[in-house]
Amino acid sequence: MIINHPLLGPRDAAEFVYLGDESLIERPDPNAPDAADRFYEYGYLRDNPAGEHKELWYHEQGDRSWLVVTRNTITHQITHVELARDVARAKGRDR
Amino acid sequence: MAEFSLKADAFLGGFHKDYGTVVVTEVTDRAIASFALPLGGEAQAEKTIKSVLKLDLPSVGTAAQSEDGATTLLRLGKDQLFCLMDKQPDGHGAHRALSEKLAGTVFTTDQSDVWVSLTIRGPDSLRALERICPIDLHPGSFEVGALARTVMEHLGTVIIRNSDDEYTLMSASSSAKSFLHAIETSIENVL
Amino acid sequence: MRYSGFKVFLEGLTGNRGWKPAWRDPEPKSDYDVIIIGGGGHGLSTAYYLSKVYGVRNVAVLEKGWLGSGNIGRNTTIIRSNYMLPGNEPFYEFSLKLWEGLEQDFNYNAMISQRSILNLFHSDPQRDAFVRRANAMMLAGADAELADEAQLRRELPFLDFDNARFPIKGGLFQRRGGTVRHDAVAWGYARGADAEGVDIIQNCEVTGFQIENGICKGVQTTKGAINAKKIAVCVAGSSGRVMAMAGMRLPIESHVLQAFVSEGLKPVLPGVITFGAGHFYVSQSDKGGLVFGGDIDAYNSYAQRGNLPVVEDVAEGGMAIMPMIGRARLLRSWGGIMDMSMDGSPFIDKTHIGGLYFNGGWCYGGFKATPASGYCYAHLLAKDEPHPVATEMRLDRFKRGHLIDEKGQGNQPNLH
Amino acid sequence: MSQSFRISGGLIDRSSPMHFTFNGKRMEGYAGDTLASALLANGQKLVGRSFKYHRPRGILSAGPEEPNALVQLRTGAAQEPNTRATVAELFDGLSATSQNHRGSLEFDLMAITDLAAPFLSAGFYYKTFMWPKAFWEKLYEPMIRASAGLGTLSMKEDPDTYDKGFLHCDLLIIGAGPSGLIAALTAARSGARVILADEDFRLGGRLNSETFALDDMEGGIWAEQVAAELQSLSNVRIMTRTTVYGAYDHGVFGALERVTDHLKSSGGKPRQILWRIYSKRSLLCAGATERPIAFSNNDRPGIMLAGAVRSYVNRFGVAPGKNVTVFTNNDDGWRTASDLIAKGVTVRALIDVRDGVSPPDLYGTEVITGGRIIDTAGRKALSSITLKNGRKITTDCLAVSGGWNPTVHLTCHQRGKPVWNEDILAFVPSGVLPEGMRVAGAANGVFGLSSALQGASEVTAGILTDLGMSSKAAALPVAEDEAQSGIAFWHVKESKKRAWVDLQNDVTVKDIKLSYQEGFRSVEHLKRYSTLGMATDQGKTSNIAGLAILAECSGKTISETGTTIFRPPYTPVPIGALAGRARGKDFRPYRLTPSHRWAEANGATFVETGNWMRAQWFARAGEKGWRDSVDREVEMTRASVGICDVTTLGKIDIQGKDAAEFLNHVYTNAFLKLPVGKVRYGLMLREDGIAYDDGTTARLGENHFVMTTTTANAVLVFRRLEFARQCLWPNLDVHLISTTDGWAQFAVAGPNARNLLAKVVDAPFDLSNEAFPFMACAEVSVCGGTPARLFRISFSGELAYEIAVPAKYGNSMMDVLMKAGAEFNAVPYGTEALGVMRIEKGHAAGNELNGQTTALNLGLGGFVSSKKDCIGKTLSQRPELNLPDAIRLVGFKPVNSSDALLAGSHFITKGDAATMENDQGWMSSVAYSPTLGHSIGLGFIKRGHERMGEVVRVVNPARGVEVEAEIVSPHFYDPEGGLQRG
Repeated sequence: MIINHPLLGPRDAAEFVYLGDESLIERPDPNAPDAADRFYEYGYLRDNPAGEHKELWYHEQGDRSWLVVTRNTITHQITHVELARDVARAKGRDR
Repeated sequence: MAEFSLKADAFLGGFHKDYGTVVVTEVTDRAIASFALPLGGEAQAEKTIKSVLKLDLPSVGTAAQSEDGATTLLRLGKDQLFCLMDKQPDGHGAHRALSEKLAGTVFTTDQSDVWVSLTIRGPDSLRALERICPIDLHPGSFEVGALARTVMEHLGTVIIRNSDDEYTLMSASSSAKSFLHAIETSIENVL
Repeated sequence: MRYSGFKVFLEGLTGNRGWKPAWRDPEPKSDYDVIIIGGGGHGLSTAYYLSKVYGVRNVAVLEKGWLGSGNIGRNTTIIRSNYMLPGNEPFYEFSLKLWEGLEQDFNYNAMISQRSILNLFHSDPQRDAFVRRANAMMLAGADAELADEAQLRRELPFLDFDNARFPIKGGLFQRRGGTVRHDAVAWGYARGADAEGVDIIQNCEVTGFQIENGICKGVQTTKGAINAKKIAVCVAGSSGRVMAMAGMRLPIESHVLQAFVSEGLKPVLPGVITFGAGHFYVSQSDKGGLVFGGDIDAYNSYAQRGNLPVVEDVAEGGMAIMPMIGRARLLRSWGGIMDMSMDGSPFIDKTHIGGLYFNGGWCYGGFKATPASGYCYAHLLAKDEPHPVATEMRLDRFKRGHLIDEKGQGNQPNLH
Repeated sequence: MSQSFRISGGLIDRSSPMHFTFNGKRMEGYAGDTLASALLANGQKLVGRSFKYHRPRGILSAGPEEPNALVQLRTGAAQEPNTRATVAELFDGLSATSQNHRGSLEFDLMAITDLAAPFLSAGFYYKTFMWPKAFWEKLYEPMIRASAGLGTLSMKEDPDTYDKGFLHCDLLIIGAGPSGLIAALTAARSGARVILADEDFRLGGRLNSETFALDDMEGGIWAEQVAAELQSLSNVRIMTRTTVYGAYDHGVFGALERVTDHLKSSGGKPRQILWRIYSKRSLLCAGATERPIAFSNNDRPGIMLAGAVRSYVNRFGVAPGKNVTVFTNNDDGWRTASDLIAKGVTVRALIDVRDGVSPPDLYGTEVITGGRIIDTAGRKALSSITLKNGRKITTDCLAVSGGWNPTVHLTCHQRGKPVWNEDILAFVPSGVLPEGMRVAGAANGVFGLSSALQGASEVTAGILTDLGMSSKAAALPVAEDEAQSGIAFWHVKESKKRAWVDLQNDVTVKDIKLSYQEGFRSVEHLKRYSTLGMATDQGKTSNIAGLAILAECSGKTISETGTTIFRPPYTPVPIGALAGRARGKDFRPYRLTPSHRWAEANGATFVETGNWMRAQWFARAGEKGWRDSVDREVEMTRASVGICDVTTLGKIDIQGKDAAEFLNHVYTNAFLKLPVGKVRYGLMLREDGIAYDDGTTARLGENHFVMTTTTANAVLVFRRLEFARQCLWPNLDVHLISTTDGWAQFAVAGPNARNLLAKVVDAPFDLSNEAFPFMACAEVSVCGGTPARLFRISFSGELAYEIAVPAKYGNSMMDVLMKAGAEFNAVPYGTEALGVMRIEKGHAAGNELNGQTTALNLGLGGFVSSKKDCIGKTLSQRPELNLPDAIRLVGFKPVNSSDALLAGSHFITKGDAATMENDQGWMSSVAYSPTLGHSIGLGFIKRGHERMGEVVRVVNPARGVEVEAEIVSPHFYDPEGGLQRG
């Protein structure tokens, strides 16, 4: 597979390490009253779609950036690649 | 005068070998400092780097070199650069001096001994590198000054094109011997 | 029709004209006691035991494609019970015991071949972990045997003992482990279940669940709506897709596992051998092909195919322990979709929806579990309580904090 | 028998004769021959035996589809089983042997199975061999296995080396027949970066085997001219002997180049290269594969594909027979007859299954239309055929054409399903192709030469436009479209005897019918039940006929019946090539510690720790075994001072205004208030609440920390930290960079550690306990100005430091430390002594932090701060991770002090039976403690912290031993920690 890195251009997926669903960015609020349930869902339940999947890849043998890759799990076609840090900020994650 | 003194050893003992159409040389006097651009302080950092090194920040995936060729900035990532300083056998000292000049506008780390550096040059360099380097090194895709951080024979590697037929390769110093072995095997296999 | 050597002889004399279809090809009825979704190994074995052992015969197995078209037909055919944790080991040992009597039980030669499985170890910490495992196996009544390097040199002289990057220090044998002709397992169970009256309906895809007030009463299919008292999902690899139709998210990701076979070779390998310092395991089939595999392709996928880096990694592992296979050629590769669960262990459980049951999450260990998975699922379906060897395989275990994590990799499915 | 079947002409080099042996028999051929053409030239028709029935077999094809002519090539360790003679290039000195027979090839004892064939029908083995049960493994299976397989491995290490490589191009053209050549020319002249790959050693594809004219030139000459132009262009890379075997995602292809397989010796160079080709676009011009027709006894040596006969006659100058008969269902077969006649080979008859067709004038050769062959004769080679009307024709070669299948394999590698085309009676690529791929020529179902050239040129122009290049189309050569029509005719229904469909696996028409009869009615069931298409040729010549017969059984069309798809590889790839260089010691790189040379020179034994090699112990003269060395290293360290290279621990430089806050997120314990100049132990959890890694983190400045990780987890921790930094808390100003390799770090431990370091650390640094207490850190210099970092931390429990210098000084530093320590009797120690001392201290390490244990289990619950959140905290609080009977890490000492504790033992409460239900936990780490004089262990046991003093059974059935041990504190040595603070 080839991942078209937003800064570096196309790179062999062998340079990357896969993590999983993009939702792993959305770590729940530990102080919420239902934090235990939210963390269980965050940690364990997945949409696991057959089709478009937004997922996290880490460019370990490259610039060490985490990416959010939009990839079809049936065809493996990749339609979009973003820096995960930008995605995280857009989702309102801060510090 | 201290009772004991320490001796610096080049990771590959100052390796140099001429294979005819390829020459491999270990670079033993290069200091390497990494720069991290502070969050929110990127503009200031860029300004300071420019005034200290007389170099613009290269874009990600490319290198910039000072006029005298002694200093090269590698933009490895959005907020990370390597500054290569030639003819600086005391890497730590060079790093400290530079770090003081940058005066807190950039977070720096001495990387001199993290890496082993080799240059590979000659008309058959490309053919040899083809055996281990996944990056497209065709001059149209990887111009002089281009750089890439990738993996070769299971080892993380930074590759820089210095000229038409000369490249610098940097890989982890602890696996320097295996790295050299990979390069030598490639050369022997194509010659 | 009972199969036997005598029958084969008789038929041979008369031009093999008397053989009957191994199973019927029925149209679905409108109502069943139990519908099993998925005509793979686990679904068919569930139907077999449900009808034969638990006497529930008004059963349909609905299969989207041809029976046995899932992972039962695309695996590396290994059976073993070399697990460690109490939530797993008794179950897999139960499964191995079922394998041991299976062919006579369902009157089909699945070529169960207990030629042993050997896990090599290459370091002291790895040895310690294998000793822990061997002891757990023996405490659970399974067989285990530790071998040192000298013994391995005698038994397997072709392994690379002298030039290895990660020297072989010893290994853990399970002599009762081995291989089975995988397709034959599906066919044997299908034939057995069919003989008990189970309707196996091929080319019948489930397109929806009929759920009313939290109770599942039936399914919609490409062959129309079918009602049942109990709906048993058994579609490992597609669990996410199917359960999504019931509105459930699962602690499962789908990943592709590639497997490989070489050209046919005269026998060289006595049993199954696994590499401990890389991803490689291999056996040799009765036809002579080296059947081997390694790590999963790390990304989520429903495509039954993989990519080159894993192929190369597997071949590297093979050459690392047995460089004699360098000139053997890889003939064919294929990919199966694995239900990779969050702790590497499976589920056989009711769901929160009445009448809807779930069996899945087998990671890449589902083949060896086929008999016990079917047996325990049948038990759950018939009695509404878990079989004693499958009490831990619950969907709520992550919420409770009861993990069955053999590898200690945590909630990242692609690491199990 | 010296090349008695050689005829004139062909593309062989008669000035280069080559000698070879087949089953020890000396034969001769020419450069440009394949082994198959040379065998035929020498009249060797019988070359092998089939898999199941051991039927005599000859050469069927002239290409990679060959099911029959498989040989073992070369001898000794280089013996290579299952090599297709049809693609093996002849070289001088080649040695080949036939396969799969007991006794000689001519008199195979196993041929007896052929007589039992009625009882060995499809799937017979599923129905028998079950009684008595024990006989399967003792008798039946060994019998089956003994007859399994075809060729034989040498059982020796493959003596050749392999390499890999990476190539990049705009356009990869797969196949250098007429379509591939015209496409390459078009793309190359337009400036695109082109790779043209062909499995053959000669470009031109079928042009070399046919008598087509292009621009009034012989096809082979035209191909040579095009090849010469391509060769001269720098933007083209021509790769012959290169099989593109797999199409992977996003335009990545696997290709195998056979570099030295056509040479007697590889000359020390890699035998084959596995290329990974990255293409922007690809064009498949793989041509087509001819299919046979099934009829009774259609498997005898001498029965060949018609196109292959043309190849042998036209390209190799070999007549496969002296009296050839042609059997065809299509016009293409006619050309076989005319080509043979043109070469002066006698054609006994042209038999066309069609009625009412009229082939061109064949100079009086008999033409039989509506003909059916219903049987053949000839034990080891064809001698005659029998027609439906009973007429017997004496013939030594039968050229059969059942039509052509486009070679669509690579179009299927991403699950694309070919579709049936009723016009050409073959499967053609569907619209669903691998990303970036197009198909042209015969592979696309375009069989006429002129049309193929036209189509390939057009599709290439389209590709170039796609790539944003302007196409400079090459002028198309003048060529004709040859006659192609044919009918669907798969097998001769009048055949009474076995008619083979899959020649290698011995699957006959009857087997397919029986499979259907028994309910195996999907294509996949048929394949799996009958083994059709599962042999080394993967059904290249058999799949479609099998499918057609299945369709016949069910009364469905072929299109409704479906097809199996092809999977990589297109042709088999050696495992050695896929592994490349990664074997033996080169399986993975070595990481060496900075003091590796010193350790080598000082008696170290090394141990693999991940990719690192670490000194395990340093043996001294007179020591009888490793225990002597390790005990001494521990004793001397505890008595005075020991030195250990601990460089392998991961070191991560953490800087940023928010670095401390970041550490608070990732460690369970607090770091915000760690003062500059201090070190703190830190524990990390995974987000699922399980303990993950631990280490010390030093604060070198307000915004600057150095974290250490365990050796095993260095890379993984870094990855997780980057995740936390970029994805979880993206607005923290924190930066990470690994410095693991940059600093050589040594533990200096023991009562004399301070005294030793005082000789090395430059003045005026004050090492006193007051100035530099336990858990202090500082940047210092050593040996007169070399920069260094000093940490007062202890893993051994002694007064201890870790001192780090830039890695290039590491070897020298070890030497200096030993010299400075000479007066204290300093000792270097390895990982074993390190392990003993940490067990004596009760520190958890890899065996305890195994990914299954919580902070609570490890007795580190106190390190999880109640005042702040951290990764893993919430999920660590799940109820069943905190049950009252949770396992706890405690110490164990044998009741009988001479007993040795063993890691991996399980604990059983005294009086209970040793069963899994009663399992109380396991022993994770053990050591002989020279300090205490007996074996000690660390282990996890339920409620361990409440069971101090209890004696439990330590069972180890796998080792056949059981001892009793007392539960004690895990802190065996200096539990109050006075020494390390002293």
